[in-house]
Amino acid sequence: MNSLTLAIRQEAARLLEEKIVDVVIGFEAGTLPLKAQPAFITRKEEAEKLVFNGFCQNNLAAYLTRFPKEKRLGIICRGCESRAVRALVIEHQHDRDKLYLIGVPCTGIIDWRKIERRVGENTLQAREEGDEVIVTTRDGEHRFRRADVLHDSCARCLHPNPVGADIVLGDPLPEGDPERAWAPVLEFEALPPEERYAYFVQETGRCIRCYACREACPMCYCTECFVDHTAPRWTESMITPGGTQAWHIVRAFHQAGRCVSCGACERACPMDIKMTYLVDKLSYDMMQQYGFEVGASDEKQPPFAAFTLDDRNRFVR
Amino acid sequence: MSDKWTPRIVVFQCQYCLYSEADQKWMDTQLPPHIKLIQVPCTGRISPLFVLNAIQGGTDGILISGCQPEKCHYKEGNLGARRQLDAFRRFLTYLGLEEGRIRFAWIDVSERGRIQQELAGLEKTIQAMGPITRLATRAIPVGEKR
Amino acid sequence: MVDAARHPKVDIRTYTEVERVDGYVGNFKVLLREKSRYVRADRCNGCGECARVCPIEVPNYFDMNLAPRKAAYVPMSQAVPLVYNIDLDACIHCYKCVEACGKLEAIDFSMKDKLVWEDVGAIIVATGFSHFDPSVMPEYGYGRYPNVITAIEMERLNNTAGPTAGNVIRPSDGTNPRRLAIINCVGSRDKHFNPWCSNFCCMYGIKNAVLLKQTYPDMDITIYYMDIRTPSKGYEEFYDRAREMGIRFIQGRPSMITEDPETRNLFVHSEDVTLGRVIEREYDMVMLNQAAVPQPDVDTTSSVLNVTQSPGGWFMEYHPKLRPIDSPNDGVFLAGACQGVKDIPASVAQGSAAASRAGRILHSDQWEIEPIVAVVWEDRCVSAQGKKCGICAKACPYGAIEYEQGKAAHVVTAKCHGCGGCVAECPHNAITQMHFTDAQILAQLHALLAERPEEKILAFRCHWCSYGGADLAGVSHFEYSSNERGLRVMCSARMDADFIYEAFRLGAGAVLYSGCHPQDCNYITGQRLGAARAERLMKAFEKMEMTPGRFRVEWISAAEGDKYARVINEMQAVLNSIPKEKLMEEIERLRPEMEKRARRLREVPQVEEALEYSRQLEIAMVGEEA
Amino acid sequence: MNHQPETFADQVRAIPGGEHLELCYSCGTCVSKCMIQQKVEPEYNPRRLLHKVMIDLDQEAFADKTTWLCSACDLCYPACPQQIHISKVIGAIKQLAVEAGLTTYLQTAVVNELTCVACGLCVEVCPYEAITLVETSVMFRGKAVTVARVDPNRCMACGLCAASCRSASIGLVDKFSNEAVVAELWDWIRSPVVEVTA
Repeated sequence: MNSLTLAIRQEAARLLEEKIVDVVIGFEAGTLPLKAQPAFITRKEEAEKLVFNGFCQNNLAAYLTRFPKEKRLGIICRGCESRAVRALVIEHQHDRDKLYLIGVPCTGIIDWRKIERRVGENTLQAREEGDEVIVTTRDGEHRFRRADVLHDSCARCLHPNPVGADIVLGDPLPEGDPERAWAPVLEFEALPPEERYAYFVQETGRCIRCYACREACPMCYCTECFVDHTAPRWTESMITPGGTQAWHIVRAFHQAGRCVSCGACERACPMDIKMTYLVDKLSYDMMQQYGFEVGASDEKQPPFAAFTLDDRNRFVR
Repeated sequence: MSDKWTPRIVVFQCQYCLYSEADQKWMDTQLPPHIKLIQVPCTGRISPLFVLNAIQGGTDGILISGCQPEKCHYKEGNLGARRQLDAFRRFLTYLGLEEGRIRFAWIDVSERGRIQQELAGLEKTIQAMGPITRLATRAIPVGEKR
Repeated sequence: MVDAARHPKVDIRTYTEVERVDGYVGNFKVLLREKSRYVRADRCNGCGECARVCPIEVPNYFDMNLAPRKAAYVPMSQAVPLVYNIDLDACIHCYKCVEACGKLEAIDFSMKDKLVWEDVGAIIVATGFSHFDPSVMPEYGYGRYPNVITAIEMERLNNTAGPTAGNVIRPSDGTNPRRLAIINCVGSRDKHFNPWCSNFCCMYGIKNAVLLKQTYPDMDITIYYMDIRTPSKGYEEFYDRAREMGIRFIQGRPSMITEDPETRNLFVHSEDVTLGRVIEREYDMVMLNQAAVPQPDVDTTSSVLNVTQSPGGWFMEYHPKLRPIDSPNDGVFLAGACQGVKDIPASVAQGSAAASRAGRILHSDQWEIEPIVAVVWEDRCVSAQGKKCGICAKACPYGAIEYEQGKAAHVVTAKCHGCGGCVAECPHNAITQMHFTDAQILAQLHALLAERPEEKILAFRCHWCSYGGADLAGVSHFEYSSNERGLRVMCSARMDADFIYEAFRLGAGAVLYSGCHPQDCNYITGQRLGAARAERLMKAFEKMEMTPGRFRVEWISAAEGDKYARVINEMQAVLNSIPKEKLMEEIERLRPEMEKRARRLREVPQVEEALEYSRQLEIAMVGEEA
Repeated sequence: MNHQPETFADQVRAIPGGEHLELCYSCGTCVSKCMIQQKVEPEYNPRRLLHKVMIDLDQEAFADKTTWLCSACDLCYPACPQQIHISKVIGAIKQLAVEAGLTTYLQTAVVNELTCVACGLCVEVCPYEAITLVETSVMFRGKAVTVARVDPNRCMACGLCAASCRSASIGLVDKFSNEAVVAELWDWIRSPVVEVTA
């Protein structure tokens, strides 16, 4: 039991007791080791269920759009979640004054795939101790350095601290290193085009179009996704190269200037498809071209709404 | 690749594009069959999905022609289009699509013959690149009808 | 020109600039800079040998840069005097010209500019106009499309003495154009550039069209116009003739000219207003009838001559209708387009008129002026005490006041026209106007408001307009309130704020502040001075919460007798609408403030005596009645 | 002179932007600058419309297509030698027409209220401020929902909203609808016009 969990439980209980919110969205212990699961707490007593650790891999902001606007929500917000909430508030998905953000500086999410790749699928128990993750399996105890098993997105996280939270529990963490954050994009960009395309084909080739990435993403909240349209049929709906590629291209493009780089899509993918390199490119572009970073401000509109005459122009002749 | 290969080009043209009368007439009547003219009210109407459909359908080149900045019929539609389509083009380039297959030109009414130049320029670029291979994953066999 | 040069009493100074003008009518001193030509005018016989040997060629300005000239040149072949000139900016100092000149020894590279003072009695300004540069209108493509030319360029092309010996050709390929478009109003009647109508372009365009049609009968000539203006004798008939010759006229201002990059032909895009349809027509050549604009150095000339400018930069005449030839500076006359765009007959007429106006001065020994001039009390002028002021000099529209810190302001009596602006503006009451002294006006004011002032409407009228307006109201038997009391001054500029305060202090029911319409002021900018003051007064009274309408500002011309009567009646209605006790209460409430503001008036010499005199008079009159 | 707005011309002049109406001297520059006139509607003529207003032909002005078709691109404004802001004058006429109960005949953008998630992107990109977010009575997710709504009298049917909408919930109809454009594109792609590489 870490001190953060305790503080979260107390705050959640207080919010529910004082009727500041109707629901607190947080995490509870999962049924499987290495995985916590989202919890929706409506009664003060249930607050005891809440946990917070490195196994909390969902982006809780994704649940914001699933509640009606009248509901007052308390959300446990790490850096990425708080920025997603900001973006969602700008997109009118909830009223900010009906939200209570319980900010938590985040040290990163443990990638269970990285652990299972080393210990096999036989984890019995897992816990964190300081900078270490201790995994108990049938063949004994394994110790990992936290940094080695962090999820890729978390390892290069730029903003671990929540923004615009109503209360912040825990001490602020140092901001991430931009060079590290954008390294994958720049590395990928440096590859010859045919290799880039080959990689894209290879990754999307595994896609089974389950849309788990869509469900996990806080910013994918359309009632009807473009891939589900029939008039017009924007793209092939079956698992064809054309269809899966179009899905991945447009899904990423719809995140331009909105993605908070939480990596929930990748964590959710059952086929372990790499996809953050797609959206990261767009986020990088938005920052480079238009100085836009999602969640950086309470008012700034997404970049596609903020075009100006003085946009940098290398495209139009 | 046979010598006879002719590139397929889609031209998205804004309805109010500042073409001179003669150029517009040329576009409406003289366009060779391998070039398809699709008129939209404004370049701002061009959804990236249109571009993606064209690319995936095996179009070798796309020309988008719109009005000069500050001369847009819809005040600033062309600026919106520039931002969105530029980002989309850069994204496709990132995925391996050759730069230059998508061309965007702002054409002024005083620039007589510019559209022909732009088309010729695009065709030349595409000829150098050859037919589209990457991302053209929805190509339909010759003559197939729905 | 040659005749003028030969006349024993005409002295032509070319290549000479006026640097400074001192003095006043009949007694001007003019500083001239005779620029050095590097050719001695007394020796040059105009043989042109120097130009023949000169190796340097530069564009010929006179030919609109369509042809070259040498560095040794005459501006044009008809130049008077025919003296060559060396363009030192282009000259490479090869001295071939010196050699060619030989024994004449006319060329002298050591020449320097010469400064000469001349005494003159009168000055006629005839500096003409310049041309609008259409390259600032990108839609017409001048400068970008070679076959778009200006009217002056066409003039040179179509001139037998011009660079092509009168052969009109397209600059792009040297062929004769078959289809020509002439576009009127390029840069004129256009608020982006010059709002005025350039007056002669319609006729000028038609003239060029007719000339070209005579030379090239097959040429298809189209004139694009907004309105064709043919107001003088014979002009409309000329327009008729042009139409009979087959010259086409299209009503519609072209919005754009585009060029076929291959043929260099031009497409003129316009609405045909009579058809209500947009038409695009192809031409081989387009001629732009560009606007006439003031000379680029008009500001310098204007300050040297002390002649003000009207909006746009033309020289300002004394009065637009009554004295169109005189400038506000007596003894300086305006002739031709420098005063406003006009065509040749009008320019000639104005030139002759200016000459005879000037002759009037030259032929008289004495110059009479109105005695209403301004006079400075030197002991009261703060400038004499070393303080910085100069307000009077700024207020004077005629530049008649010489101001220098440390010296009392000095009125050049010959220049003063007696508007009284300086008198009203002087914050120290150090200037007065003869026959309109503060004391005199105040005495009138006191007399007018002596009895039941709260019922009176005191009307300040300017001599030229509002007084005439009131006069007209009278002779026309327009009825207006008998409570009106008129007080005449020369100009609204003379209506000192102190008078208004004094009037209200005395308990005047209402005060009218009236003068000429802004553009009609007889003292150039006098009305503007008065209007600015009236605005300040209006604001002050608003702040004091005076009933609106008790102080009124109206610009009434001498022809507006009806307006004068109406304004007075409206003011009377305002007074009627205020209950008497309320009015009295307001007058009492404002009296201390008015007193404070009008106090300075008491410091003016003679005021107290004048008031005392009028009091005596009043007592005597009342006594008589009693 | 302070007379009341009585005539139609007075009413137009009283609306901000309409002041300089009567400065027009019918030179026709605006008409020949106008792309609507050249590309879409030959009847379109701002000069005539202004003149109709000047001589108080209000019904004719309302019936004039010019009133409804001007999209305020302002190509004519910098060209007008009298510096009349023509689109503002036309805007004033349109405003009076709307007050008189008329509506545009343009096929303006429509919102699919079932799929709209009211993200507000269209509100931001719309050059005419024609789109607002409103609560509607369409029952969905158990409650009244917020959706985008288009004011047809402001919308000029440019389609900027359609191109930016992620869920394709707003768009034009008929010729410029998503369906029509995609169908046109694919009809051509499928056609055996030229040899297709594969």
